[in-house]
Amino acid sequence: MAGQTLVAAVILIEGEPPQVIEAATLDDLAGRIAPGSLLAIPADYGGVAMALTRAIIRQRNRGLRLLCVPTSGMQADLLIGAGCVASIETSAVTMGELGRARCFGRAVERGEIVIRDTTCPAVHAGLEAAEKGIPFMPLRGLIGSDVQRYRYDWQIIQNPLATGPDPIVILPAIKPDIAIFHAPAADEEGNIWIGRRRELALMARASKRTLVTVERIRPGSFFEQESTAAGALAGFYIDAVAVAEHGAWPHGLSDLYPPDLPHMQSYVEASKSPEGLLTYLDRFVFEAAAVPA
Amino acid sequence: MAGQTLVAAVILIEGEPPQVIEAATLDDLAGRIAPGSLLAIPADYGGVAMALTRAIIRQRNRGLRLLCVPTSGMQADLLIGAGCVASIETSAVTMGELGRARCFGRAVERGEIVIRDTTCPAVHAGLEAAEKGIPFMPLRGLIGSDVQRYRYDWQIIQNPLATGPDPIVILPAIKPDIAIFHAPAADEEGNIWIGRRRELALMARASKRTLVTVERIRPGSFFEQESTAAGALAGFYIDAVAVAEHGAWPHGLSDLYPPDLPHMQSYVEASKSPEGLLTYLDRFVFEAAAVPA
Amino acid sequence: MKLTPDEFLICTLADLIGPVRHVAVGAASPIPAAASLLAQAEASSRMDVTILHSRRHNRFTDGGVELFDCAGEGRIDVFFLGGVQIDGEANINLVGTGDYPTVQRRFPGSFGSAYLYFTIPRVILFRADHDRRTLVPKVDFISAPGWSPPEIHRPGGPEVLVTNLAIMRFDRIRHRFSLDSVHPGHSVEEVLDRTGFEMHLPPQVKITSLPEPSRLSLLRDRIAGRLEESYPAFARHAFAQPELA
Amino acid sequence: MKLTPDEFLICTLADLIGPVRHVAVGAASPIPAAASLLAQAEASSRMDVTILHSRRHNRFTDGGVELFDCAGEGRIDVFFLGGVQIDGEANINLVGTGDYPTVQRRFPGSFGSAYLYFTIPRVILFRADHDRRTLVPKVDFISAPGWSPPEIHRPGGPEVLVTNLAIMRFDRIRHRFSLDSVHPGHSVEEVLDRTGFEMHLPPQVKITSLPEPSRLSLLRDRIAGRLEESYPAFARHAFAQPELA
Repeated sequence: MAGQTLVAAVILIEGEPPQVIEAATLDDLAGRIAPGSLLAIPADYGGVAMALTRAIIRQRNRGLRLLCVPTSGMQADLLIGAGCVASIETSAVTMGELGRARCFGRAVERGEIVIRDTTCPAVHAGLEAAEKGIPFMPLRGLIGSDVQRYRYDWQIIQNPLATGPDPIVILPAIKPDIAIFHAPAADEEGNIWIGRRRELALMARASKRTLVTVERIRPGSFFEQESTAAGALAGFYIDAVAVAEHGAWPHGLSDLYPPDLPHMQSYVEASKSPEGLLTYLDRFVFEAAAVPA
Repeated sequence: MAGQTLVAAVILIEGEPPQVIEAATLDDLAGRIAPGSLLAIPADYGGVAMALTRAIIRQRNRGLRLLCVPTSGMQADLLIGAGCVASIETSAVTMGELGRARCFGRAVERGEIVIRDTTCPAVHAGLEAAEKGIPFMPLRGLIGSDVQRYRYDWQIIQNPLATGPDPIVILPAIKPDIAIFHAPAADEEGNIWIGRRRELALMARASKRTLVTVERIRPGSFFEQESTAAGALAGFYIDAVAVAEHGAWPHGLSDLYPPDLPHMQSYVEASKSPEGLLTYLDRFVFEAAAVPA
Repeated sequence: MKLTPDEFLICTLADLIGPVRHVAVGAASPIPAAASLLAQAEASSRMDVTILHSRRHNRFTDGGVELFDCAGEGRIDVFFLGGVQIDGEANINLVGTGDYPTVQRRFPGSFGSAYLYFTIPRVILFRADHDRRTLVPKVDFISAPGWSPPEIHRPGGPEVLVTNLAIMRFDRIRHRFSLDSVHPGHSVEEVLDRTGFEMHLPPQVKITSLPEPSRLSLLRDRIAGRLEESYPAFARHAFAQPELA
Repeated sequence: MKLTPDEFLICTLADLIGPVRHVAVGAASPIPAAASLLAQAEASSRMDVTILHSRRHNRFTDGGVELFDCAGEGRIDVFFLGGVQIDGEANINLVGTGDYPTVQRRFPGSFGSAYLYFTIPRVILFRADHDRRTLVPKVDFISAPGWSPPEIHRPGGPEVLVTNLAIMRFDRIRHRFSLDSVHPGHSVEEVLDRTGFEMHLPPQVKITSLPEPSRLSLLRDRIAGRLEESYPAFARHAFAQPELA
């Protein structure tokens, strides 16, 4: 008891809550994602947890319902190509300058996955409603688009504060089961440095659980200085962290490394046929040596 | 024309838009606040533009409608004591550990100012609605409180997405005419470093105009590095910047300087009577030498 | 062993908080802040403490709204509220006495109470002055109601009321307080005499327990100093001098 | 002077943008991005350019939502949209051809168009391929409608459609395009022949002006390099070699 108190005292001298990070493995994290989960993934410019995505595919997860925040690229395409996905809610799936997302395109054209088309701010608004614990958020625009016409879960109401006719769409809260992303660093307390990629905070706060991969775990706390606190996300939103160096590869990460464009180009080529995709999966996902050159 | 192009080219080499900061004076800033404006001010823990507040009082502004985001202390109390305020919307006005805000208390008790009591998240929600360009935001709680009962601009609606009875309050957007705050630094582009005081961003984005005082203007751009970008607020939300060293005094500012508690204590004593307040105003506001010891 | 009244209340509140995921403390609440840090120091597993208006004990990075968002989502387990007046149905008044809006005596305002009282599962009401001026039959202004009709979405509400005399538990079914324990040196009669509202009196009323010496050492040696940033005046006067080793 | 088709379109779009407070450019839009940076370089007063998915030309710090918040508040003056299909009422389709949802050919998706088309005052439609497959009588899927009934809150909408052949202005009263100018080397007949929808033909159709050599130098010397971060492939092939000084 005295010893226990002493431990607490030592921690308190540092002004820190108990250290909580246990560096989990990628497989630990992937194993926490139940088949059929509503899984939130960030856009390519965020922090795409590609190493974790490969672990998910290796575990042959099935029936995932993807929520792209608000778009996706290779991550969604690869998960779809590997057969892990039952449905996708997204504003777009694209390989950007490199071309169309072929696995996504094939799966939608053949009706192999359920597509819920949305528009970027509607994804944000739904997550913000969840983050705030409110049942819905209003959003301008949308009315008269086929995006809105096919979304039976959206509702058009009369703006209760308007005196004249003023229809407006209200969007239900979107509460993902799990959010996954990759970030430059965690600290020893489990806080994550996300910089200005605040949509990662939105994803974490709106979701029931959040699993994060990071390039490294650094000592101390981002909250020791205001300069680093500004780009941090508090550890109490995070359920598990794993270190994955180059964990966004072949995507880039912040100012740390650029995308591996030759590799992504080769992926686009491979994904043009189901057979090519299988070869890609064998080589870069199922074989252990799937690391950047 | 060639010369003009050359200037642009020089700037473009740096990858920067044209430099826009002109260091205005405190009096310039105060002069931009029309009497009767709906004026948003931050809580004591934010960045309180006290030097600018004294300039506003010196210009004998009248009829201001204060919006406290979501509370205030000495700033609101001083403006009220100096006769600049017609109404106040706030969750609280308090001198914290030092006691009650006496000018605020007297003015409310005597009916000299209009009080619109609110609650912290309702202020945030109203500003968020303005920031997003939506007419209202829903918020849980509130129902059955006298805060809600006296707010005729709030409305209780049935949650349109619920199957059973589910009343919820919707709050109209709050769009201040002007927001004022004090921050550690601006950069040459006019971006402001606010760190994790994101409610300052909310105020700026929701308001029609934003006037900022800073400790200093530093060269370059916060956006040159991801580490400083994370705590920045883009200059396109800011209408004018003035340098005011120790501009939050007697409040503290971030990790730069602590509050001047002896001075604030002397203010609380002085403000206990209208006469004492006038003496304080003469000495610390109207006389030029109103600087921290 | 010397024990200040503030120290006793801090330990009492720490017991009531218990080990939770996340306790938050609002403005002007030095005793709840100290109690939360003490409960954290004594917790065997991860426990987050957020002290608003503190830089050191606050890991929110989305500005003032984040506490309320967290509460709305059920991420805050325990919070503290007080009141210029508190009545027997646990309605609280933080605004003023007399007729609104030109009240007789104006207090700061409702802060976040009209929202947090609804959203945080376990709200601990804390008011050091147990007297009939504070604990009234009916508050003059309802900053936040103690209970709501069943159609109102309300996962949160009052759990307990702690004063300088006693601990009273709130019965959310019957909408009334029940006397749980009386602090050492005080009696049930004194409590009832100084309470302006009716409350339930169970057959057995406990005596609130006193803290162990080791706990007081922890409080004085490790917690007191951490309050200075947010509550400098309180940190100076609230604690007895630490015992010399 | 050698002039690539991309350079011509960049200069044409820069003229249409003009000097504004804030122009934003979305995903997969290298020509609009270059045009915006060019317009900024030529502006005499402050002009902000936001290129989404760029770190350097993006000063949003509140995540992906900030563009949409800004647009909702009227803080973005000009934006660009395209379309797999665009029809004569300026409806745009970014989703696919054929019957939804199992379309014949699936394209990326609507991105932010279903919102930004309503909220940004001046939307410039840009689609390099002027043909009857793209400019259709009626789009198969409305990602965003070209106009809305009067009761719909809609401060924004299409201003102009730019292709590799012509500039067509959208008439928001009549809900139709009007041929404004034809690019050098093309004719009115060719434009009409390759357009799948009806449009208004005014008595006078201008010829789109060619850029000055000094402007091309500015573009090649100062703008091209700044696109590499977001559009490396485009930056490599779109520009003619800068003239040697």
